[in-house]
Amino acid sequence: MSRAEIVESADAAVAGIEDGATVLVGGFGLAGMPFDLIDALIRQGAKDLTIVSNNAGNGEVGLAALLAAGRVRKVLCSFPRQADSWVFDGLYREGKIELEVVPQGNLAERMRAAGAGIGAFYCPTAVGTPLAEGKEEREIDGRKYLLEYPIKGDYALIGAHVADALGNLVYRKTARNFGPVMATAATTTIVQVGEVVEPGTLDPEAVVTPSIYVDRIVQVAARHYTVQGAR
Amino acid sequence: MSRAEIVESADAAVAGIEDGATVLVGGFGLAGMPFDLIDALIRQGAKDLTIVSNNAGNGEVGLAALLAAGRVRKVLCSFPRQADSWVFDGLYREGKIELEVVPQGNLAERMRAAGAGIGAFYCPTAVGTPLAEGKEEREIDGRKYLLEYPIKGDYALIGAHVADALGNLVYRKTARNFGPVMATAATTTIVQVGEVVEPGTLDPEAVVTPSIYVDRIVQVAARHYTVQGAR
Amino acid sequence: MTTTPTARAYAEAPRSADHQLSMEELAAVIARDIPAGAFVNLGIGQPTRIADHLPADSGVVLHTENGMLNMGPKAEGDAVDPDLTNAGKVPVTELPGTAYFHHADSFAMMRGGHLDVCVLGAYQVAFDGDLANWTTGKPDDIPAVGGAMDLAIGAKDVYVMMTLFTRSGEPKLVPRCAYPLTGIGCVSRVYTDHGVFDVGPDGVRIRETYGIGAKELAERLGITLS
Amino acid sequence: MTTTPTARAYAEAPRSADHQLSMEELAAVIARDIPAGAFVNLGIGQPTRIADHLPADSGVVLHTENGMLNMGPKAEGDAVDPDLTNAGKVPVTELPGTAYFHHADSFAMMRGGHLDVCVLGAYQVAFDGDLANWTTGKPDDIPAVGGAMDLAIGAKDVYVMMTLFTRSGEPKLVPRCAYPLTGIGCVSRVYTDHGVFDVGPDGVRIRETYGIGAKELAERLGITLS
Repeated sequence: MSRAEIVESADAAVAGIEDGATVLVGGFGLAGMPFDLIDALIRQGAKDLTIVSNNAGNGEVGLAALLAAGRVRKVLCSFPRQADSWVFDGLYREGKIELEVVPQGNLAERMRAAGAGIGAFYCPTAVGTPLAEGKEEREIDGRKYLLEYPIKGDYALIGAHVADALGNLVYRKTARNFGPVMATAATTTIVQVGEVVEPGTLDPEAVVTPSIYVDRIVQVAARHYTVQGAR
Repeated sequence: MSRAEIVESADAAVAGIEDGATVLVGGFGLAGMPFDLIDALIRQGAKDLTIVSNNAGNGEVGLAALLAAGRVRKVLCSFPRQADSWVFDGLYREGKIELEVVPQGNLAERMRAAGAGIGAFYCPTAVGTPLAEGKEEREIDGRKYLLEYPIKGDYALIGAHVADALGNLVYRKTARNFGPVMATAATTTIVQVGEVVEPGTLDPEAVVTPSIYVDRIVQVAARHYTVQGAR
Repeated sequence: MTTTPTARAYAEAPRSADHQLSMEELAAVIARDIPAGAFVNLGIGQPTRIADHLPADSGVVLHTENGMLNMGPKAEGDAVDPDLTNAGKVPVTELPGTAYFHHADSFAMMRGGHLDVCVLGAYQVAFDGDLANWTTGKPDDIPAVGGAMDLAIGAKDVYVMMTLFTRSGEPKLVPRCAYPLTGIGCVSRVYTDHGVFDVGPDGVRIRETYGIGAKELAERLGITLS
Repeated sequence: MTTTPTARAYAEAPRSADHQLSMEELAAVIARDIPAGAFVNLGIGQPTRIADHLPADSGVVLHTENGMLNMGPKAEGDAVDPDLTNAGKVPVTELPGTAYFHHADSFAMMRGGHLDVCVLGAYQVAFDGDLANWTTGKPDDIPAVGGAMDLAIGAKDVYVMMTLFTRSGEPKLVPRCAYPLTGIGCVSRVYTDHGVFDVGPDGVRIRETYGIGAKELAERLGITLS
């Protein structure tokens, strides 16, 4: 990936996302959710998408709006069911969307593996449970593990706090969540930030996502959604 | 691991390290090398040690001094041979020390796996080379990988820049190197730092090693060794 | 996959209270049993209450799997920050010495066995420590696992906090779980309104009882006292 | 394990210079071929020189595997900091926009295929891209691999910079490596004092020649021109 490009609008940032693409979408509930990029993706029109995200949308905004627009073929997530996930719930019950449930830690580690060039890894989570079905099991040093494969994205849409003009990113509090991992796991990583600063402004010791992982950056206005209490 | 303990001296920090222990030693060349802890370990007297570190000592100080004192049975490292690694070279040629050469990235990733509860992982490094001997090979999605197992330490000795009193650590520039990974991979992690500050002093966004990984901390005086040009 | 639950089970002079505990009282009991200075993850729902009962000087450090160590109490009023929530997505605060990290690092911390204690809710726990807490397995249920399976295998000690009986009076501490499993043999202790139990490869053992005798409790659960 | 090196090899109207290149001139040639804005790792030894030939406005970002992106030039005098070195342990500087990370993150960056170009030295390169650069395999040699094997498989393009012949005149670009391998089929281009070559599954192809004709060069290397 060569140097990150700073683009003028969220629409420019999501240009070119193809029908059928796998899109990693950051955020844990609303914290870190890249709302502007998702709204732009809805306008852009790509359909038949596979979405990888921790949840499957809240209320009528963000991912939920993308789902409601009928653009998503499949969701790969850890926790679709929430107090306000009625859009997903409806589509799922009508058989209009595929769901693959992945334990939250596996979701993160499988994306890390994709970003780190790991072919597969043996993981202790889910051994002996229904989610172990179809997975290779191996005993290592007296403990049982399941073989887990990388999850790679064609695109990642993530929300960060501040970028420098090279593409280095810092996040804010628990809004960091999946962003740094998804940035490594996608062919093209698209980031919305509250502010873009000159190189040299961010503390080199505190950069969380180095510029090599970032392809497009758009600065957006701050926007706060109500925090809900559902997982 | 419960809360980190701040101890008064490097000698107190290394108390209890048993003969035959596996000790992960941080540093890349001299940067990040925990000299005071190694000197204390020499005074402490534990022998028959297995040392995991990137190199096998420089000149007559640090790891080289530990080797010269005859305390090390085996070294697991990526690059023993350096312009000033005469202590190791001599012991090796005399058959007085075992050597296991591990590619640098595997050394890091295998320790990460130990810290992260990963049972083993498929890695593309060293396929088709002499270092692949005896390792399981598997083709995944058209690429060949070798199965690599975790490297776990009984102890880690690492050098960091600043700790807070809870045990959170920050590092300085490329002296960070193996420290954060080793801290996760050892049963007992022992850290020397230049300064201990009150909790709340370090930026929570910039903490590199969270306190959960740290068991003992000792504050030491700054000490600078000549930087050599060998790998 | 799961081992046959052992029939061996015993109780020895348990401590007791003269009444069933409320969930609030139970939270206080669990808080009492968490060692000073421990690193602890409190699951969503009832276990969250335990935080309120930890002594201020306990030095217990709370982990939340969405990426934070040294989490403080629930945020109120102006302290609410949409970028700072716990795993239940409830706004929380930070304490001096907080550290933030991303999801892969957070779950590596759990799965690598670095947490001392994790307290979870449950539908059922088996005498041998099997845990069922993620889905009822009903056909119309939308499956959702979150971090449950990672938490179940991730701490040195996994405690469960639950009522001992369902509303219809069925025990939730059982010889073998009927619900889909979250993890096998992972629970070491079960805290309930009627008593506290050790579970695991050696079977179930009554540690404390609340408002019921050990003998009667054992009978209701089908535990053979040794 | 290694595939048989293909006998197919070709050259088409290569660019050329009228003299063999010095290592300094060769570094300039490589610098010219590195795309603007690329993320690049320059191996220890000769490849380090390439940095001096990158145009100031190239936007090339240098990675050093000991944990840094956007590394600056070698440190001199007071700028020397024992905590800031490159992979060869030579003191270096940082540029605005530097980021530091630990070794596992640094090698994840390489092995995940995120670097555009890596330039390495070599003992031998095979026509099919096999690389030998970590040990001569002599019995009295102390084996030491460092990051060589990770670098070999870690970049989108792996270039080799070396003299084309040993001091005794033996070619180092060969049908099959005699030295122990660092990686298989990993090199895509070989820059030498006598010329530049593409290597890989389709065999070897002469791109440029320096102070020697393509025909004569092909003969010396045992390459069949197609």
